Amino acid sequence: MMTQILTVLAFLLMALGVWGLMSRRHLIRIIIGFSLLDTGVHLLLVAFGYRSGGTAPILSDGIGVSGLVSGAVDPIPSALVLTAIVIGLAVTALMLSFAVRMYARTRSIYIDKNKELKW
Amino acid sequence: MLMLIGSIIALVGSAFLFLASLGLIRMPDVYNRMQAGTKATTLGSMLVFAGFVLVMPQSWPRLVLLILFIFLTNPLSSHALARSAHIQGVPVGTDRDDLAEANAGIPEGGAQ
Amino acid sequence: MILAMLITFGVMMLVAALVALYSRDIVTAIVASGVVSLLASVLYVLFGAPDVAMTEAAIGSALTTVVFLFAWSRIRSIASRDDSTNGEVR
Amino acid sequence: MFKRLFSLVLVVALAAAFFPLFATIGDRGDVSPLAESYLADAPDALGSANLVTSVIVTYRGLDTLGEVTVLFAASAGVSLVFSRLGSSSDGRRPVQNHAPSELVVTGAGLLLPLIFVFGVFIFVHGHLTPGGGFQGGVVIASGVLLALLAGTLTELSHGMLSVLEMLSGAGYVAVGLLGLWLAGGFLDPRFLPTGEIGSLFSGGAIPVIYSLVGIKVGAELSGVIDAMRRRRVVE
Repeated sequence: MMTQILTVLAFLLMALGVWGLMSRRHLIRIIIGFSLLDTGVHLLLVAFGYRSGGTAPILSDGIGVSGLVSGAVDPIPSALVLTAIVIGLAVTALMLSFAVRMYARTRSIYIDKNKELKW
Repeated sequence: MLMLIGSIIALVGSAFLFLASLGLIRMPDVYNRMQAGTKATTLGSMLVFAGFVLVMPQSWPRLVLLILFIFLTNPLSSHALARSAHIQGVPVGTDRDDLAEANAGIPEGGAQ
Repeated sequence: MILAMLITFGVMMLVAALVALYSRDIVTAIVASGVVSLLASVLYVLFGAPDVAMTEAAIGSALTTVVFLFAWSRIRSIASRDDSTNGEVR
Repeated sequence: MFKRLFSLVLVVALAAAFFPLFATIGDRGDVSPLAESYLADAPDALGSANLVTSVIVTYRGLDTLGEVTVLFAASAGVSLVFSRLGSSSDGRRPVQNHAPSELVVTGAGLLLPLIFVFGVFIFVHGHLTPGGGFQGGVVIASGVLLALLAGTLTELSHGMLSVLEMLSGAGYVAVGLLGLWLAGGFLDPRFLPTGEIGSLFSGGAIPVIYSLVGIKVGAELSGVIDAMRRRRVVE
């Protein structure tokens, strides 16, 4: 049940992100849509790694190795998502810097006013 | 016994947190809300952590550090937020505006 | 209990995402997208990934918001440097 | 109008692509066989309590190396894009400038050492508790941001940043090569004693690698923040 709800939530966030990416015209909002899409994908990956009632994959005194094998969540999606979040920040910063540059050049923040690359 | 006292302290702290959230809704302007959301949450979360110290005595150093951190950061960040809101020109809902009066005496650009 | 928390936070996330896409003011939108990340970090804790939650809370809701605000303030400073107001920002 | 319709179609297509997922995914009681073998073997083999750290640093270590490189490329790109922008038209009219108040300056002076110590704590304890190089690096970058905002640090030395980054990146590769030479393979941390699970000096070279990652990430993100920050115009 929990996994399904998180999957649906992740899908809705991704859909909102794609919708924002496609339908908004303000550059900053487009980048916000991209970061929503990012968050949705991360939630989806975490949902794949979940097992019902799972604990964090960290060995402590209470849980031995056998407890980990029988009750901990999958550590691989966590690791992938962790690196993906950091990359997401770097990509967002790069996109924002291009947005600032584009504004400095075309003096318009709306993407449909920029006709340079239009076909 | 220690557990009971700790729980009561944590409960009082959460009551303060509740009052803070109530103030966040009910207060008239930005500065009043910010004050409600800072003073009451600082005391509230410090009380909650103090209660946790009594409930879980073995992890007291971390909790004391947390209390210290909240004590340092919460008023500071709220001060910076309120000041920048004032600089940005968010209207003050009450009659008095002491910061504007204090800045009025200082020539432009020298305002600290 | 956990299910109720999950649903509450999920609905809050969706509302914040809608605010981020449709609010009038850009700063509101930026803060709302930070709120989405913050709520996502709570969900990561519920789903047994505290490492990811820490990263998301530190990066997604703090540094990303700051980077967005820096970029927006630069755009506004470019706009205010223009003498005429043909540089449109809203 | 056409564009709106097209985006709607795209979202619907996304939903259609997702539909099999909704139908098949459910609550599972088990994890994949690979994860199960990690969960069973990793604590004894590596001596690190946090399995996410083991996966990031060891099993997917090459991935992390590439990822840090991508971060470096993005950081360099941001600096490059802004380096042209800053000097071309700045300084015509000074931006109205409010110095940080005395409370902020004093409080930042008190808090900054604590924040940096906290960041170092997070990445040194990455193999024992949640946290690690990425989180610690981000905390350090936030400390740098606070220092920049409070005026404790007016100019970030880019030479120092690049030296830090270069040294930590080279150290990362060097530790990986040491693993290749002394232990099982590239980035194998077992050339140092694995120690006892739960103590600070355990996990072989995992704390070393993660500290290097932390320093590198901290330097890179500080560079990004410093490049994106609007320069205060000084007359």
